[in-house]
Amino acid sequence: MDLSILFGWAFLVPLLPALAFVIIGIWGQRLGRLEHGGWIAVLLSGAAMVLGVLIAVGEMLSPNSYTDVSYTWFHVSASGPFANGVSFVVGTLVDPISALMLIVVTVVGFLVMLYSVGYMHHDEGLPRYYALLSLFLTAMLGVVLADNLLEFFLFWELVGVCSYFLIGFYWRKPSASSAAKEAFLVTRIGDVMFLLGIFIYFSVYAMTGPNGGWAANGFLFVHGSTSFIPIGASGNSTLLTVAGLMLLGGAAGKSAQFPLDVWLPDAMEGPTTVSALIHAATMVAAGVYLLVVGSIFLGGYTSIVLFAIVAVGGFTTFYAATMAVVNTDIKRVIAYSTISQLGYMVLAVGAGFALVGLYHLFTHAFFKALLFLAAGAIIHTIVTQDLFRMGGLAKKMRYTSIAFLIGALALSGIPPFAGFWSKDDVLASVYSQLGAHPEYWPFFILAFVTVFLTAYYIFRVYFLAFSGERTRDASLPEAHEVPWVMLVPMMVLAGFAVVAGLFVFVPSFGSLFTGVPGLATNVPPSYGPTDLVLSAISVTLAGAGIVLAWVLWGNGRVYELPAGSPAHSIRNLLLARYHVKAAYDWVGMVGMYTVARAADFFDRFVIDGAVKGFERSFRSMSDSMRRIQTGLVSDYAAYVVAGIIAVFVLLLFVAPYLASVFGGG
Amino acid sequence: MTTLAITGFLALSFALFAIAIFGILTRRNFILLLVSLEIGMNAAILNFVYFAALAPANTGSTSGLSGQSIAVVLIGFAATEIAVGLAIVLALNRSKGSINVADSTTLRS
Amino acid sequence: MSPEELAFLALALIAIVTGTLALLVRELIHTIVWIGVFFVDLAALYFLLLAPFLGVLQLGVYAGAVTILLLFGIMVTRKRIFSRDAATGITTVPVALAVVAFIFLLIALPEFPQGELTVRSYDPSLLSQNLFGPGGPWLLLLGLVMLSALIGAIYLVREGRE
Amino acid sequence: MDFSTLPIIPITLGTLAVGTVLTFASGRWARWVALATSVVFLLEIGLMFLGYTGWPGRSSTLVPQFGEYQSYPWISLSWLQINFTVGIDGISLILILLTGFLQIATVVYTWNETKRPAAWFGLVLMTCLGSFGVFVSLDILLFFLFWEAVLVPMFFIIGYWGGPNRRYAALKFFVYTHVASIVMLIGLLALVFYSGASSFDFSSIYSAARGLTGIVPVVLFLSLFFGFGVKFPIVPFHTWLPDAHVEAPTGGSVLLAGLLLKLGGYGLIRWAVIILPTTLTQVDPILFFVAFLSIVWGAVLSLSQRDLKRMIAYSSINHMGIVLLAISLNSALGLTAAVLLMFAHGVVSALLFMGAGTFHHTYGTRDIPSVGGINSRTPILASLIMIGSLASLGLPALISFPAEFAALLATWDGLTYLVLIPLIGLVVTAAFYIWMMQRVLFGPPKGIPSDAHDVPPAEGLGMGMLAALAVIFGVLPFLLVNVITMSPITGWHG
Repeated sequence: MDLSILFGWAFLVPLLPALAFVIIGIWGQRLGRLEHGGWIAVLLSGAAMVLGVLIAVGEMLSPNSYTDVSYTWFHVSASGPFANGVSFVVGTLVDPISALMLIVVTVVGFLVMLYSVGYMHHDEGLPRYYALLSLFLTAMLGVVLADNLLEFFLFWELVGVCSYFLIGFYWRKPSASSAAKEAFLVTRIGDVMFLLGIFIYFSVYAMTGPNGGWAANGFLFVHGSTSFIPIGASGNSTLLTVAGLMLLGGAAGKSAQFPLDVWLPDAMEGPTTVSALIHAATMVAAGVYLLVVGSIFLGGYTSIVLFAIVAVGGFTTFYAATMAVVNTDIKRVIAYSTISQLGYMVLAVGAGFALVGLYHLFTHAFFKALLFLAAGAIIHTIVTQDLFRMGGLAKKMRYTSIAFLIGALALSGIPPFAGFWSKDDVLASVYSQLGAHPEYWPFFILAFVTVFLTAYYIFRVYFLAFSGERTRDASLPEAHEVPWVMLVPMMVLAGFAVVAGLFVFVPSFGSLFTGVPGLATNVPPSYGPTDLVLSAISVTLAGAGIVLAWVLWGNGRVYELPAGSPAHSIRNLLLARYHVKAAYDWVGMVGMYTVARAADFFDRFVIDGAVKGFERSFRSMSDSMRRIQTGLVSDYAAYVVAGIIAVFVLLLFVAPYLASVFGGG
Repeated sequence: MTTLAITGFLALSFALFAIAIFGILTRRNFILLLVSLEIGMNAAILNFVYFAALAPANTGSTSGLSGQSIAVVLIGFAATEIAVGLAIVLALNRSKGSINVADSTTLRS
Repeated sequence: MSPEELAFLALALIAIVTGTLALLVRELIHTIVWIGVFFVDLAALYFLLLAPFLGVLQLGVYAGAVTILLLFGIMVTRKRIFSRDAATGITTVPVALAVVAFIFLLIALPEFPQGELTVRSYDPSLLSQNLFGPGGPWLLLLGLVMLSALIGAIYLVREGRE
Repeated sequence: MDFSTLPIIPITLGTLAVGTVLTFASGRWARWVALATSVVFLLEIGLMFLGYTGWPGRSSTLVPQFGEYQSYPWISLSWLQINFTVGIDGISLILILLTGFLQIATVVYTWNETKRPAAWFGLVLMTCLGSFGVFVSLDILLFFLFWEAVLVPMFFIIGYWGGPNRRYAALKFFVYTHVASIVMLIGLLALVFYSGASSFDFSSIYSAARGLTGIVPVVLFLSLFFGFGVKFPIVPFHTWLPDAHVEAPTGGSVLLAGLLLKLGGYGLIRWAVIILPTTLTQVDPILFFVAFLSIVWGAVLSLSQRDLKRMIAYSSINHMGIVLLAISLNSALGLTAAVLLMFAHGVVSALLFMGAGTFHHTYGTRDIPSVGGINSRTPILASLIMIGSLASLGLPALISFPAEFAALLATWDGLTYLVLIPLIGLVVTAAFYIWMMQRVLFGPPKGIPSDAHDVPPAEGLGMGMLAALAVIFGVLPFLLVNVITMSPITGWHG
């Protein structure tokens, strides 16, 4: 069966959810019998999933194939430096990594959509929800399939806006609209850096056309061939360094890396399903995917950029995990864990193993979506997110507790769950670079310590929520198992969380990773003696974390810090998120606004004041001129005579004098 | 045939014109202003007649007639001017009770 | 010095003196007397310039009509015919301006043609032809202006107007 | 039928003028006459597109590189020839299209105007007539006549239908733009006489101005820049704009932001940049500085405004700063982006001002902090304001995105790292729009009067048209770009 015939139809994958967006957007309220469009969204995202998976399978069956279909969006004709004009193109590029991402996005997207039908059942504004969720999926699929940086950026922005609306879905809540604003603005900072990066890459790589002008298709990643641009081809490493840093900035914004990470925990204001999608398959994955794409198609990164990526990723991993340790909100803990795990992916890209980062993204998508959906199931039944009011849920929500447990094990990196394979691969990849780059050591250690923290905080959540005999807060509604539309997606995801890490050992699937030329690859993980030792240590650390969590929180226990302990201040610092958010608020709301007010003052009273002063001086001048208007006829006659005499003087004396001075006549 | 000095005629009209200016600038009585205006008009008319006579003899019999024609028209204008001026005098006298221009310094009453 | 030149000098002197006197005398009725003499004097100058038609016109319109009109003006605005004009207002600046204007005009004198002038006479019938003729409808224009002035004057003096 | 033989531009000028006069005269039927005129105008614009000789395969032998070129002798003096010359190229065609769209949108939006409707619709049509004339005139005298003809209706629109402080605003608007016009006129006339052009025609000036050297073209360019720049408006000659917008009625703001600001951009391109391209490269540091100043100043000041209209007005300064920047880059990409951005800004700012107007008479105030959560009462209005804001901050799939992207790419090409200034401007732009949306559209309902109804049908239709345009041209920008690049931009810069 030759599935590669589908590659030319890849544009349908994003178009199917887009169709759902249009249908639901226009006829939403009339689709009451279809759960206000929910089933249409499920149907069309399911179709997209089938097509996406088929395309991915086709890519596996014909390894190392790059199929690009592109159309000119608009073209500016040639002149000056634009020897060929500039073409702004849109198109689809089916290649190994986009095939992989297609699986992640369509599968998780479809499952979340299905889950939503149950989860969102009681909410208002369902047409808006499904329309936006479909558009969100479209945008992410557009990012995945983009064959050039412009299109990438276009859909990237669309992802940002969709997330803005979905995070602010409960827009009546001030906190929700504030969180949406924060998400948009913080990622916008990254977007702008990304934009600058695009320009630099464009001018570096597109200057290959005839006459040294820009190539007409300068934005394309590849065009008509699979040739990649090797780093240094342009010989312009300073520009490339800046460009790489800008790309990192863009990725940090979308993937919530330090210091642009503040928006993600607050993004929990949206529905849990949206969080699942954002954290697993869409928004945050886009940033890592950008870094991967950059290392493949944009000639890789210079060493400065690589170190910056390692530093950002390694630090974020630890930084976010510490904040997860103390938080009492179930969704926030999972959100911090997302930031932390994204740090791992970024770390791998920085270490030079972009595909390992992608591998972790792949496995993480499933177990993180699973964790969110399970958390959503809890919130759905007992309507609270506070861990200290939960407890004993395992008895009442058996399947949910199992699903959450699988997700937690995968996240902690316990073999054979998915997270173990990819996370260990990340650590091994970084470790393999330590010899050449000793400056990576601190970040490697941070990442390693995080393994312990991860296992501890996620099992803290698990024990607080599920273990014990009863719910701590008796006033909560009675917990019960969730309906099948919610359980089925969880079960499917749980299955993936168990086995997704093993997929890479299947040769045809593995070809998605090995089919990318010119990149160091460590996928699937090769288990040499060193790697085994590393794995043993990390599994031990994870196990220690689980044990600690059990000791402190297991079986209905609640651990109280001893009074007067210095740990209190650390805990408060962590709960205050290292005051980074406060600093952002201060800079944004106080600093910028004060500057703006000062500028407004300047504008009103200095610039406009000068205008008004002008006006006033003219008025006083005219007031003084007015006094010669006596109304006496003789005076006017005198002015006329004086004027005539003045003209005589000019003609008879001044003009001849000027003519004699300046010559001519 | 009469022959006369050109400069003298010009000097005469200039002198009359200067007298007219003096009158316009110094008199406050409206009738005196009209008188001054007439003196100035006459100075101008005199110039027209004079320059009509100045036209060279050999350029045909009517070449100087334009000056005299204009003089005729100007005399008519002068008469008109006096008529309107008199009307203004009457109007002023009625509204202000005086024909002293110093008493009427606004266009509206 | 020819008789014509002598006549001119005498007439010019009379014009200047009467013009000045007309503006300087205190009695308004004397002004009318002097200005009448002035107009007659100018008519004589026109005769001297061999423009008898204009001279007659001057006598009729100026010495006759204008003088009478001015007299009317005095009569309807004054209770007594013989009354003095109180406001003379001879101040330095207007006089200086008039003098400066005169000086400038004198300065311009050398710019004009010099020498003697041979005065020609024209047939008055030619003049009347010219008034309607190729130079343009002068009289028509004059008539229009006079008509509009007439309407304006009637408007100004009509009864009941504020 | 070959439409290229039709003297479509004089015909259009004639129908617009007749329509304007009829509108003034038609009393209570004025809005119908105005609507009919707008529809006819749009049809004629369609004919212009059909007959445009610049399309590929249709060889344009008309001088100099203009489609629809007509020239009739107007004033012939021995030393000067003034013609009634009109013509269009891609740049003017796009802006004429904008004029047509904004005209019909404004007429529809203000359908229920009750304060002297005949005069209102007549003035609206007159503004559009003047703008159209500016866009087609290729003769200095004709250009200036139309240029001034726009001021008069706008003066009355602000001064009669405006807010409480309308007299001051109208006078300020008039004085500012008029002073600028005088400087511009002097510059244009000096251009003719210094270059020794044989007529006031664009083509003769264009070819004669090549010979200018030394300080003269620099002074000429700067005077033209000042003259057109006040219309932009450039900082620090911008303070008329917020006052005018705040006091102007909604329809007036729409035309002011949508059309009048474009006149400045168009004039700068047509009469300064194309005619004196080499001079532009001499003085461009000044232009860049002014453009950057306008971008930053407009964005920062928008952030601090409490009045919705004032905020949009300052964001106009920001956007027109980007237009100025793109024009000053003197490249084909920059010019194309500038024209596209002018079109985009025309549509988007008009939409936003309409939204602000509806907001004002629904909620009785334009004060941002005192109203909140309007999405719960008036979701359609909220959505339209949202579309406008998102388009204005450069969201993909809406019209500003391709224009801003191209403009910034051109900036990178010309100025490299200085592109950071407009990029930071983009962040601030996003900040004030998103902040406004958070405060006004979302959150719990606040300050909502009990009788607040959602958008009236006429206003909704007017805004809906513009929103649809923003989406259509945002998804399919090549519809516009192909027309713009059809004009001999490259020929002028080759």
